[in-house]
Amino acid sequence: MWYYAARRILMSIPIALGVTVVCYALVLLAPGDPIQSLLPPDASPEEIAYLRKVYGFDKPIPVQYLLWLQRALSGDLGISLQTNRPVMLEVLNALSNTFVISVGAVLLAFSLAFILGTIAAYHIGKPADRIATGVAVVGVSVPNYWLGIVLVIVFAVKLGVLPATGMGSAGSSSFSIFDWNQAKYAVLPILTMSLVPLGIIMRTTRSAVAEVLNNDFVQMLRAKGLGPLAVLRHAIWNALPQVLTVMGLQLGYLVGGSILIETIFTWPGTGFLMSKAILTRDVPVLQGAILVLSLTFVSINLMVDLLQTAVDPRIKRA
Amino acid sequence: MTDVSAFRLPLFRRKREAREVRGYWASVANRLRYDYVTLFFLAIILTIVLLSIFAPLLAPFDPTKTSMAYRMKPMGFRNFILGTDELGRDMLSRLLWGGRTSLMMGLVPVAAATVIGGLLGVIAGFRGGWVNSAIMRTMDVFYAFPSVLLAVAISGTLGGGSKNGMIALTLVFIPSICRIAESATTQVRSLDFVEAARASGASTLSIIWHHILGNVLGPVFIFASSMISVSILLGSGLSFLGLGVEPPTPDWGLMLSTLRAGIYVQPLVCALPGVAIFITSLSFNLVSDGLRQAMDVKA
Amino acid sequence: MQLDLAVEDRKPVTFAEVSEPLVEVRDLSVKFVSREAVNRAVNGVSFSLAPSEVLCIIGESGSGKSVTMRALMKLLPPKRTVIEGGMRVGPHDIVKMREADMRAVRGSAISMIFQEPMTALDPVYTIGDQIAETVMRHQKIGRGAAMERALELLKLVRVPSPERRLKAYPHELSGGLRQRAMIAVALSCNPQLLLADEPTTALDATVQIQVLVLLRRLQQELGMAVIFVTHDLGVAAQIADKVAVMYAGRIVEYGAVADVMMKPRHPYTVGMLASTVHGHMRGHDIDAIPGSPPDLRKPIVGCSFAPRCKVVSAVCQTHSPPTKSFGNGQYAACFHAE
Amino acid sequence: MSAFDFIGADLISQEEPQAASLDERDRGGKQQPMLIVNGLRKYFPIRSGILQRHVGDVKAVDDVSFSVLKGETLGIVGESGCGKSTLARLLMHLIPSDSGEMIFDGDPVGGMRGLSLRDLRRNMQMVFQDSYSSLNPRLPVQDSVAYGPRVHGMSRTDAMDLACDLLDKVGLRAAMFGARYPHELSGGQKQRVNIARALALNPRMIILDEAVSALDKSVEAQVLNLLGHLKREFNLTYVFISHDLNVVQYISDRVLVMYLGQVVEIGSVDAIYDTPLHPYSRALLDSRLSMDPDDRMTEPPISGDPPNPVNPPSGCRFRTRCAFAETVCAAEAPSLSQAGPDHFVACHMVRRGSGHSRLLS
Repeated sequence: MWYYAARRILMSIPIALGVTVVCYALVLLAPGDPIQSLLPPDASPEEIAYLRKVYGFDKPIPVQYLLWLQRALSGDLGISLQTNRPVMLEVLNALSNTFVISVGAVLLAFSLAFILGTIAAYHIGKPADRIATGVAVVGVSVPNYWLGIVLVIVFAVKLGVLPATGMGSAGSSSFSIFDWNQAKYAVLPILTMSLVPLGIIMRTTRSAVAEVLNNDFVQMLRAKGLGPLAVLRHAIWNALPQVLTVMGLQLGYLVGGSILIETIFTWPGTGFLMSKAILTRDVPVLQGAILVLSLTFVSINLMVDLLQTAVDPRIKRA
Repeated sequence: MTDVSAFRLPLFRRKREAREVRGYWASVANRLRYDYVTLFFLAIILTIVLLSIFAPLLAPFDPTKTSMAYRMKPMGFRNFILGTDELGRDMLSRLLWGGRTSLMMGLVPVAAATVIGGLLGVIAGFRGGWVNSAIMRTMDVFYAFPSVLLAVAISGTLGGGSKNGMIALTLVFIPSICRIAESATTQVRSLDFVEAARASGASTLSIIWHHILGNVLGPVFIFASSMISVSILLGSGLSFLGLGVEPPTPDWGLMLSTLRAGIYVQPLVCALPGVAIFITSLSFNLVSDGLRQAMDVKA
Repeated sequence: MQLDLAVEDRKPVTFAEVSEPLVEVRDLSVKFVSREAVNRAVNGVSFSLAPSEVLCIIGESGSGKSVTMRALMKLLPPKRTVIEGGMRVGPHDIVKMREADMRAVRGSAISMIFQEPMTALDPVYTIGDQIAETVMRHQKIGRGAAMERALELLKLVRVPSPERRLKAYPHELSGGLRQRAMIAVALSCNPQLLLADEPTTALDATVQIQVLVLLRRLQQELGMAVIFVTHDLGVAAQIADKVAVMYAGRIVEYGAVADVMMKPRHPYTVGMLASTVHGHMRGHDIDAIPGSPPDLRKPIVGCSFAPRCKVVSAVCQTHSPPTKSFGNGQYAACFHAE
Repeated sequence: MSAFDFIGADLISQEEPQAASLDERDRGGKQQPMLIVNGLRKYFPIRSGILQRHVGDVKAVDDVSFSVLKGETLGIVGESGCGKSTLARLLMHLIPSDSGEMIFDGDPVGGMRGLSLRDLRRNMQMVFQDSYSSLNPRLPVQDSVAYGPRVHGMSRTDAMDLACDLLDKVGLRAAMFGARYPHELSGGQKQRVNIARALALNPRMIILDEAVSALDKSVEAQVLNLLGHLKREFNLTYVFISHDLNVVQYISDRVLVMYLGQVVEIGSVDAIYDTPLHPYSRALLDSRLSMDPDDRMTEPPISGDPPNPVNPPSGCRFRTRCAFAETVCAAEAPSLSQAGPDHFVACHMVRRGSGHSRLLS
């Protein structure tokens, strides 16, 4: 197992490197001179020439990439054009806010989806299954940015029980999920966000558990006199590796793909940051956020893979 | 090299009886015939497609004609059956026209990605070795981006516009479709009938054409069909962020975004584009599910 | 509760008890109903089995032999299956039993082993866990005691270095050891009846005979009744006391193993024996039964074997054959058997 | 190597060659074996560890030499994991061998001047075990049969007519079954299609890899009869791979016994079945089930499963299960030695002066 784990960690290094290449290439592909995007439009030619030299833009592209990578690895992602603050600081600050709602959504979606999916798999073809699959299909079909608006109309505008947008007075520095006055700002974003992973994980759980229940050994378990719950326990342990993979992907999607939800709820996370950066064409922030988020995604997948080895004996002893 | 005379040639030409047995696709169609849910949503998709195609004929008003006097009117106001938007444009006309762009955003990237990703996947799966590694590791890098992030990143740096949006979405879908095609090909490649084809001396291209494609197309097609709804949602999402279709072109995602300010005035009217996206994406999802079930042959 | 009693009540087999059969199946029929068709997998099967007797059900694929076994355990999917007729095992009326009561019987009074030990064991649980699970389920004992019992059972089925194998996962064992582990699961609660569904078919020849000898020995030591399903007449000759030959969902011939194998009465049994290959047939065609078994989704008029039969006559096409008795406990369902 | 030399020599000088009637495609003459295999070897590497280093090999086929005479059936028996199927795929060149050479009717296969792969496959075909994967599920079976000739340049209509002829020959009415898909056929019918497909290129030799193993007994008998008829009609040579000793005895002229990737015994069917010399062959034959209920086995002839081919035992690979194993068996691998006319055994007990205390033969 240790060999497998070490191998898996080594394998994610080239992927992470590839991710940095893509992030770097994005700026190259962007229309206009990259140096232009680093400077205010009214910069003088001397300033441009100076920066060109400092950032190494006069060198060949692979060298430029390596220089950029070197700076990125040391934590220097450049300076935001809008706030003039280091991009790293902005992104990390926003990331902690994103984690608040994505982890909340993850916990909600995962637990609900796993229970519903298992129930559906056990009662496949029966009303319980149809209802659960119906919820799942709606979950993956509904545009969640629209659902967010609808929820705001209902809970904030009509009922007035929950705040519509923002993070409350506390701000990101002292936000606590355990204080209702602050936590209530996270309720609607979390609800909206959890719907898609709920649908996807439920479907995966359902098909994975149903597939296991079709295996020969389930006949054997029943022949041993085990009841439905004991049989399900076996099925769940067998389906777990597959479900875990999808859960990991979904967690990554939530962290990396919260841009729409955060924009709607003006939640000051990475997505909101990127949304602002797009509007203002703040390329260093955009690039920095993408880099940090995709590397986070890579490491989440890595952790899930490692977790998987712990639950699957077929890998554990390999 | 080939000497046909070495074969035992048949003595007489025979007439083959009419096929009494259904082929694979015919039996899939037959199974779909009894799946009323799928048929119902297929009909909805057809309706949406037809409405979009004939939008120029059906739309009662010019979708881009603004009117300051008729801003944010409720449904049924004067001739505006579904009300008006924040610039006084007719909602019904805009929804009909918007279907065109939204469907384009759903279908074009998936189709393009299926061709490109499918081809790459089949090549990777069939050749194996370093070709496989080169293709699949590159895919892994793109797979290492959350799809929304990748779409936003690409169209964010390329700049907005529906063309860039579609390019971004295509790039987002290629890795996953490529993976499906690769794993299906790898699976089929090791089956006995492919070995038998190789044992009869067939060339690589002939084996791929006659024996691999037919068996890989199914899973790829099913997966791609399930991506259409994702593509519609993502495409509308990009427009919603101002990265997709540019105003004043009507598009459901964009409409949703510009109408956001109006939710306190006319919540129902403002929800309409979302409803349209939801119904379309739901229909594609359910039809894709139905297709998956119908194509699941148990031999 | 009732079940635990049944197990404890078991006395050593005496002559008097032999006259009271352990298993009685009367006119069992099993239909699988789907939207497209009704598949009559079993059509009126009757047999009985004394305690500590071994019955081999012989038949080819689709003859209904496995379905009969699964019906005895009520393992068939209840929604799509229609079971008619009577089944009794010991004091239990299987047909009338509720699912909850049936669960208490499965694995304790009646247990089952399957063909493919690779797929019949749960891949993510250790062998020890899977044996102990059954013991804990039926004997209400703790995990420690159950594990001890599991070790005992692995010794019983002669698994070498059992302590180590207890902690092994199925994929870490060879085919023969996996099959022994499955037998250990089945024997864990001292069943009165063991159902074996082609347990040696997937094994290599040298391993198959080891498992057969083991099963035979365990059956005699533990005094349990066994219903053994196989398509291999050689396996039946090795292990059976009684033999039932099934064709198209019916028992076409029944009797003591020596009688059926040495003096078969039904043309199908005769054909099966003739088409079983031996070396001394070299250079000659095998006397194979022509054609293939009937489609059980279509109604069958007359004898189901008639289209492939050598001694077929007009009456076979129109009437169901009667069951003829030959005095020595041998029966055959054929107009022309003698 | 050395074994091969005298096997070949002995077979060629045989008094009554098995080769049947004249065949215009015959190149090497009646005495030339159809196929000579010399020192064939295939290891599948096992990689493990962080860098996937090569840590060992599955020695699937390890230095196998034999020849197949014209018109005969060579049976290959052995248990699962002994390398039978790998051997079949090596013979068909479906997987590359690590070393070894093949001579088909006098022509070496491969190399600059040798027989091309395409020509080899015209002359040598294979029937796979009936399974869901043996036929393309998306093609009607007549197209599957016609595919080979089409590949070799036959026109579509000719290939289809040939396919229908062949389907009739193997006992499937082409008009009724030709247009069907594999899932609409029974196991026996599919296997007939597989045989028809192998015949479509008019080969001289067919490798049958567990071709009847998955079939019901009554169907197995039908297919075995069919194979006999086809062999006579088309003047075929068979390599028949099976784990079923009774079937091999019925169909084979000569038999090769494999254990863990190596040949342990090879000889005429009578020599192997009447006087098996290798302890493994004897155990295998003793494991056959008697059809007589009064003749029951009380002790299995051999205990344990075949060991894993990853790290086979040193010396003689069978010694861990052999009742006669001595120190020499662990120290030295026995080579094939002649034990009778057309009978070769790889066991120290057969060779005089091997260092083993017993001597058989």
